[in-house]
Amino acid sequence: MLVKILFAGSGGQGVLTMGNILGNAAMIEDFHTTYLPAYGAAVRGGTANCTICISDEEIASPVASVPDFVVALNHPSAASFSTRLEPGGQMLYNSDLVGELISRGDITMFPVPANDIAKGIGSERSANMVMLGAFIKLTNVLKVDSIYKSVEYMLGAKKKLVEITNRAVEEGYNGFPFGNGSL
Amino acid sequence: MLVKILFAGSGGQGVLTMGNILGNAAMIEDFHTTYLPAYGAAVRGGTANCTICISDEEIASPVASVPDFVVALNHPSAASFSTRLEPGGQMLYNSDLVGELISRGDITMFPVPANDIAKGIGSERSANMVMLGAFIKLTNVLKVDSIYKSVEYMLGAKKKLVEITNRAVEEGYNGFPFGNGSL
Amino acid sequence: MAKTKCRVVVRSEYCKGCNLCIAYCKKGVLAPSEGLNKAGYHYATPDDEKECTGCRVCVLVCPEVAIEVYGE
Amino acid sequence: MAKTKCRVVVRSEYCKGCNLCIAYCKKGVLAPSEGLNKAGYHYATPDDEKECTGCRVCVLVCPEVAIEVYGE
Amino acid sequence: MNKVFMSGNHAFAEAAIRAGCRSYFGYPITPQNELGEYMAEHLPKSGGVFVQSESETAAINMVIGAAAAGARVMTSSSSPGISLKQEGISFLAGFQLPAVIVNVMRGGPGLGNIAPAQGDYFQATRGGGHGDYRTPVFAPGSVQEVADLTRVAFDVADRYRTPVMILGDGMLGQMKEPVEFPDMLVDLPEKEWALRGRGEGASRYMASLILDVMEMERHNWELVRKYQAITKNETLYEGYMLDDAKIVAIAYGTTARIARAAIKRVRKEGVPAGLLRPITLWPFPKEPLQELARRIEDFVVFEMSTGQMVEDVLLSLEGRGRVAFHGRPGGVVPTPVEFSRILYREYQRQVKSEK
Amino acid sequence: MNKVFMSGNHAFAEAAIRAGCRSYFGYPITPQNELGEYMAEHLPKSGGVFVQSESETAAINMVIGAAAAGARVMTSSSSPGISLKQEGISFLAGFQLPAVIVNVMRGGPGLGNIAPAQGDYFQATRGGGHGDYRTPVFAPGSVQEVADLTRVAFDVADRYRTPVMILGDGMLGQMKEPVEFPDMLVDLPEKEWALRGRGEGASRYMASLILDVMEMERHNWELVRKYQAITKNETLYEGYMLDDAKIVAIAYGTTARIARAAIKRVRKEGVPAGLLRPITLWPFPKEPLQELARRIEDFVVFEMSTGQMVEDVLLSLEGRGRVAFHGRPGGVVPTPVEFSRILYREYQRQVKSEK
Amino acid sequence: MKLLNKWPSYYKKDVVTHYCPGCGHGIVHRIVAELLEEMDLGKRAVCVNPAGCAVLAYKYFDIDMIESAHGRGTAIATGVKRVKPELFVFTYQGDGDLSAIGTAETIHSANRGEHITVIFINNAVYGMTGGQMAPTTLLGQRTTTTLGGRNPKFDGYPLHITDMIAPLPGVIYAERTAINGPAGIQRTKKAIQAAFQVQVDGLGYSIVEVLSACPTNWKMTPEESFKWITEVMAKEYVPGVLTDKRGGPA
Amino acid sequence: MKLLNKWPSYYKKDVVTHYCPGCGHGIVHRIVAELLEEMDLGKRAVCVNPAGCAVLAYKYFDIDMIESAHGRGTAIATGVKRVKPELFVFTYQGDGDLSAIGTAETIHSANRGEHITVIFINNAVYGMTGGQMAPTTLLGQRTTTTLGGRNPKFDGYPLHITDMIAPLPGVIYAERTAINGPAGIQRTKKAIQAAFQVQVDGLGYSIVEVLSACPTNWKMTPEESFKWITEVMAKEYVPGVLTDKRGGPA
Ligand SMILES: Cc1ncc(C[n+]2csc(CCOP(=O)(O)OP(=O)(O)O)c2C)c(N)n1
Ligand SMILES: Cc1ncc(C[n+]2csc(CCOP(=O)(O)OP(=O)(O)O)c2C)c(N)n1
Ligand code: SF4
Ligand code: SF4
Ligand code: SF4
Ligand code: SF4
Ligand code: SF4
Ligand code: SF4
Ligand SMILES: [Mg+2]
Ligand SMILES: [Mg+2]
Repeated sequence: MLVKILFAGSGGQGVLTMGNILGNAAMIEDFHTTYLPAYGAAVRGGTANCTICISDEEIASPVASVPDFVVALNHPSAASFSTRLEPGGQMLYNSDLVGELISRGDITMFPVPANDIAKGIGSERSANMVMLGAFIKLTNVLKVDSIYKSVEYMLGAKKKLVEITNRAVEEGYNGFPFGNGSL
Repeated sequence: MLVKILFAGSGGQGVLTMGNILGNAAMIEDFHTTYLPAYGAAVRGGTANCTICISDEEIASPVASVPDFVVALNHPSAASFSTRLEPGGQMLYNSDLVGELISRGDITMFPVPANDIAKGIGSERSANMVMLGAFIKLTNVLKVDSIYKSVEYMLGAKKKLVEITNRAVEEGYNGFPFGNGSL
Repeated sequence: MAKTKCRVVVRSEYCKGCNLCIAYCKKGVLAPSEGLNKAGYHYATPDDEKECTGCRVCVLVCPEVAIEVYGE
Repeated sequence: MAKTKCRVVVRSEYCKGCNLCIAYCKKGVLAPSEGLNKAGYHYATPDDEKECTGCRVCVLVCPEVAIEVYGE
Repeated sequence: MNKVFMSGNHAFAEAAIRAGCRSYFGYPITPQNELGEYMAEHLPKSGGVFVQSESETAAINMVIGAAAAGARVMTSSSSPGISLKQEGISFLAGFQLPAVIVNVMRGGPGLGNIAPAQGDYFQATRGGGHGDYRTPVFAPGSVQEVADLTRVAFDVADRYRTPVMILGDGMLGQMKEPVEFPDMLVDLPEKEWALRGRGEGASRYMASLILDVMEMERHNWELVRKYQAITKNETLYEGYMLDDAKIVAIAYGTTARIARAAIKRVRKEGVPAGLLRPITLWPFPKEPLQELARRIEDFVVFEMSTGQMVEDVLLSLEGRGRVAFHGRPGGVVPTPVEFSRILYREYQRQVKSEK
Repeated sequence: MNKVFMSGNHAFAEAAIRAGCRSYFGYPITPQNELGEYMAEHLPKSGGVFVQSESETAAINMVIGAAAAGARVMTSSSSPGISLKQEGISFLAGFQLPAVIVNVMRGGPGLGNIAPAQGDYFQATRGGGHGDYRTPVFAPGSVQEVADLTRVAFDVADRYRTPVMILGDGMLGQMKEPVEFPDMLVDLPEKEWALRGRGEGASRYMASLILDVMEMERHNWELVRKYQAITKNETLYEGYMLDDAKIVAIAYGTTARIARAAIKRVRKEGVPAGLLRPITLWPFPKEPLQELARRIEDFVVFEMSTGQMVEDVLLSLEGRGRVAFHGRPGGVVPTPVEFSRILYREYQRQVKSEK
Repeated sequence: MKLLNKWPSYYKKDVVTHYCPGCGHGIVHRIVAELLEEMDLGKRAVCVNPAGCAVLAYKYFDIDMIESAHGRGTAIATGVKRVKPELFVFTYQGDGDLSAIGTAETIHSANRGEHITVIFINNAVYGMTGGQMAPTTLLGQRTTTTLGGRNPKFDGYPLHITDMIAPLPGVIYAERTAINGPAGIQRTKKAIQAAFQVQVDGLGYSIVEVLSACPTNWKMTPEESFKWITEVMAKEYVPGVLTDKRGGPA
Repeated sequence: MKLLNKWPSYYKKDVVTHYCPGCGHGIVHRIVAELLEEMDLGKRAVCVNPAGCAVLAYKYFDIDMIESAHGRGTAIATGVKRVKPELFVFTYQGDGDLSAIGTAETIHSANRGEHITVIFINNAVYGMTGGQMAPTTLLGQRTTTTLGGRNPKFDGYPLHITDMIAPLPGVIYAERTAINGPAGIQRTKKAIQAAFQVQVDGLGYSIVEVLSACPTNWKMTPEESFKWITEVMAKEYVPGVLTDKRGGPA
């Protein structure tokens, strides 16, 4: 088993945090895992993305020219990375920030109203974690419990933050799917 | 034929000039020739020396760890370089500036009262050229005429200087030997 | 004063939504867009109802050469 | 003044004949040697007839630490 | 669980600290900025020294000072910055001072780009600086190995009093993997030779200037003997699926990971491929390669460059075997599929020629 | 008679001026100070530019500027100073700019000494800078050849738009020999690609930064193709007494002179020795050497180093022949007698083993 | 109605810069492009761009350009100008480039009085590499290598390199300005114009230091950045003419 | 009678220096050796010697020493002092070393206020390499690379680097003195003593620039050299205390 996931969004949306939490969770489950932030752009700001590989064997390359899954947090990344998916691949996108997309027949796209849901639990900044929860439910690549543990480990002392973050994961996980996935 | 000559003296005595004039003269006679100044000492002042090789074939190395001739213009160089001569080698030394030397049985040493002679023609600074003249007479390695030409070529426009310089060469050449050579 | 009314145009795809023009326009002509441009920014949009004096302060502060001001 | 007569010694093999001590000794105690030392320099030599005051100016200016001044 | 999920750049830094390194001097450059930043955060806490120098040149000279004073010391940079350190590295070699220099390579020449590449192999293994010297070069292939080899690098540096280079690339520096660190080293032995003020003893000096040529020659041959000892004792490599291999890939660092995956792939298609992975690039694992050449005919060298290590492979094989080269310079990261195709092709050639 | 009696350092400078070089940027360092001093004296007279830069690093970057503006330009230094130029040389290669860099080598590593040595061979031929690039390297063996090869170096630099290195040593720089110079080149063609202000045309830029990895890779392979063309067209070497040779010495520059004398000597004693002298060190005369290896078994490499070119010999021979190495690093100038002994010994070995 | 703000003809149109929103580089670029046109210099101009966020400036300026190794801009400019004095040569450099790794080149090109113009973008941080301390970073300023704020005990003091070189006889004109609002932008343009004119008139070296926002690494909005320049940065680096020897030695 | 001038115990005896007759290096060496003894610093001292005529200083000083690559003395000193703050660390550098190739290291070590002391021998020429122009060479001065005399149009101006760094907050003490006679020598010793004390007291960076004779490359006798220092060199580089922040910021 080798799964390659690409998280993409704009600079402040916590894309790298999502990736880190997922990779860390994979480590907790004793998978081989790699995390690679995109650092192609010389200057910060604009978009951010990272690739996570999870496997039960050694991972050759942490690069995913053709990922299995894309999780897009905003419109530009949804638009650009949907084209990179494997045929048969799946994309989750933040339907609150993503407008109309040109459809590709050979992939499945799942909308997640992540901002709305995050707002619902009083923390719009946790939209990324809603997406992560939904992603786990969709793919079953890891146990959701491992995500919780990972969040705890990574945010550590900040109890409040851990709580709200995991709450967001849970909302994403339990609520998925949120709508019609085919585009 | 390959002849290696070492000229040595103190910084201001014109040791390098002698070497240059000799090398240039060898070139005029279409010999192969090399000139190598000693630049081992990091700081100027003190002593100076150079090695000239003259040959009718290509010259391998311009270095003379064991020269055939030494021409010493002052005491320290006479003392130190006499030890480097080939057995059977010959040394000319400026007897006006060289004191008593420890003798080596296997070389011949020729005193040249170069300062005196140079003073005699009104140019004590030309003592080096007196030595060069004497050297040519001793060794016959080149024609004395080539030395004159070389001086002319190298000092060029400065007519007066050419004249006095060649005069010094002549005095050295014609007067040699000046005394008892065996030590 | 405002005899000639001027008009400001934002080349929206070049705008990065830095809001500097908005901050420095004394007449409040410019405001962030509701939607996003292709690069994902809320670009500046002129409110043509507001009185643009053609002073070009917005042009002066814009790091992206994204603003055009038209007048007589 | 010059109650105690002092004596200056030049470590001649270390002297490079720069003549600075000679130039700066107010009492003219030092002069260049006739002969040369091993390195080929006219080293400074004291004239013990001259009055050395032990002022050590010669020591101060000597770049070679070649001078020793003796006194009470 | 002692594992942490960490980037290569951070792992270099953390491993250095655990190896007793308490001084770091460096200048920012992508893709290794996080290394210095980690040092800036963690060293002062543990009583260590972090200095962001005015340039790479200054950094390597600060390293010289710290090393001369007996400290375990590290600097890091990426390709252009490493070029600026070459004079200093030559001095470290001349002084016989231990230090660890990390190069997280990027595309070149010139400013190039900030993508992973392996174009500084020659510079690292042949001494980009002047004069007769060599630097041991370690080439980790995973974040775990970053942690492990950094420790080894400090030990080798101290044991032989030599600058040591660790050669990574932008991928290794940026990516995170689970990693387990060795324990913190404590109570490193004093270095007898280090400058610490003469105290009541004799004064010491460190000089690379040796004006006397005979003495300089002795010094040069002394260095050679040291390099021979390092070659004998410190050469590291790893074999993978070599036992029944009929075609052997040779690759290091990032390309070795990819080659390993390619081998797994082609094995499924019946290609008996194996991998020899040099872990030290200098000294190069020449003997293991010669050993393989006794029974194996075909070798494929993979590099993210236009072909540099391939020379060491050729030197090792001394005319034996057939060596193919496949390189992707400029920051392109090749894929396992790509390498598989090469291995497959070369193996087919072999099979055909055997018929 | 057009000959003059001149030092290698002056000959480098004079030959550069006659090759149309009107700009020199450099920093003093022994044993090549006279090169810059000659330029300081003669360039301004001929309307040229001499700048004594604040450092070697600055000098090589001034060279970049002058080359970009289309000038024939030279810099020179000796070993430590050449290390400081490595980043700049890599940039020249990346920019594809022509320039001539003279290295009058001295003993190393570190400050070393100021005696002649050949310890910078690796640095020169493998690119001491970062990234995938090569520089043509010329190795003159006499002052006459300094004059001749300097001209060639400028031509090759311009023809291929590449930095070119001339590798001499302290002996070659300091010694005088009779030398005849080629005529002054006049009316060099304009360089179309040079920066001169866009005027009415399109603007140009020179950049070594290529962020797109695919484009960078293309650039890297483009450089490789250029290096292949240079290898094909510009490789230079000289054979001496090879026709009937049974043992061949391989040496360049100063050591080649000494080897030649040694060969004359041993020939008198019946040893059929010959010499292959690489004149370009990169590209290395691989084919001539392979050619020789068809009929000759024994090779002896002489270097004033602990052994660097010997790797290129081994690479060229691909396992054929027996290669002995004799090196004198650190500034020691070997003698013809010394080399003779080695040739004699190696030949005896051959004779014995044939029995 | 006609367009009142003419597009600067030496600035490439229809190119989106890679700069972050509100970055000062974009503003200075436009000013420079305008001046190249207004002073009719574009045709004979050569700009040396730095390693720094402005490394891609050649994608924006429509004049002859050459990239430099980090810090070596003025050495390259020296090479160009010395062999082609008829060209108009200027460098565009960041504070890391010019006042850290390029210190020697900066000082000696100024001391030689090279006939070049230097545009020095001081944003008190290494922008391109992600916000490390620069020599110009303020005391107490947080960067990725001064997490607790720049501490003079370990990290040294804000370096006023333009002030250091201003007294040099070869430096004919030096001014510091701030991109902190319309007036500062206009002043900056005037300063660069004066500096350019020094070279046009064959007088010697000129430099303009521009205090410029790096909202990304300062972690501020562009507006806050302008304010910070005015209220904090310009207190340490006071704008003004630092030397003016156009009339002869100061 | 007893010996009135004690041999400085941190100076090796019975060693003939390689310096030319009348060279200022020898005089400064002796002063430094005396101070190391008088201030009881020799046992914990580490001196960084330069590439320059003083490259062999380790043959003369009887303390721990390390050679530096040309110009990098203060970087090496920084490395030593940072990891062993208990040591007394000073560099000894020439004008080429410190103010040409080492410019960046000089300025930034000063700006960081490293706790080191710099002894800067300004002899207006590159001594060791045979008399080329240095940044400190005077206008009109003939050297082997300025045969017609230094010409500011091509060669730049005499660089006053000590004056440039004196205002930096980390530079606690900077003085310029001249080895041009007994008084100058005594003043130099006092200056170096003050500079050393700054480091002993943990205050920061200190530097003494010493105008020093190079009779060989100046082509003068030692006496003429002293006179030239007084009459020419000291007019350009005026001796005096350039900064003194021992009592707190200037
Ligand atoms: C030799 C070298 N060292 C380091 C770097 C990495 N580098 C590129 S730009 C830069 C600093 C950028 O800061 P600054 O000059 O202030 O420009 P800014 O991005 O802030 O405009 C650094 C360290 C490099 N490219 N080359
Ligand atoms: C990198 C490098 N460049 C150049 C040199 C050659 N070099 C040695 S000392 C020196 C200059 C000496 O001048 P200065 O620093 O003024 O000292 P001085 O000899 O006058 O005391 C130079 C250029 C070197 N050793 N290393
Ligand atoms: S031109 Fe002036 S008034 Fe009009 S939008 Fe721009 S700033 Fe506002
Ligand atoms: S100033 Fe320019 S980039 Fe910024 S918001 Fe206005 S139009 Fe957009
Ligand atoms: S101690 Fe004084 S008086 Fe005596 S020799 Fe020396 S300088 Fe002259
Ligand atoms: S000062 Fe010293 S070196 Fe000079 S002459 Fe006097 S004793 Fe000799
Ligand atoms: S990082 Fe800073 S300087 Fe660089 S583009 Fe972004 S805002 Fe501008
Ligand atoms: S060259 Fe000058 S500085 Fe060097 S030792 Fe001689 S006099 Fe002193
Ligand atoms: Mg900056
Ligand atoms: Mg000097």
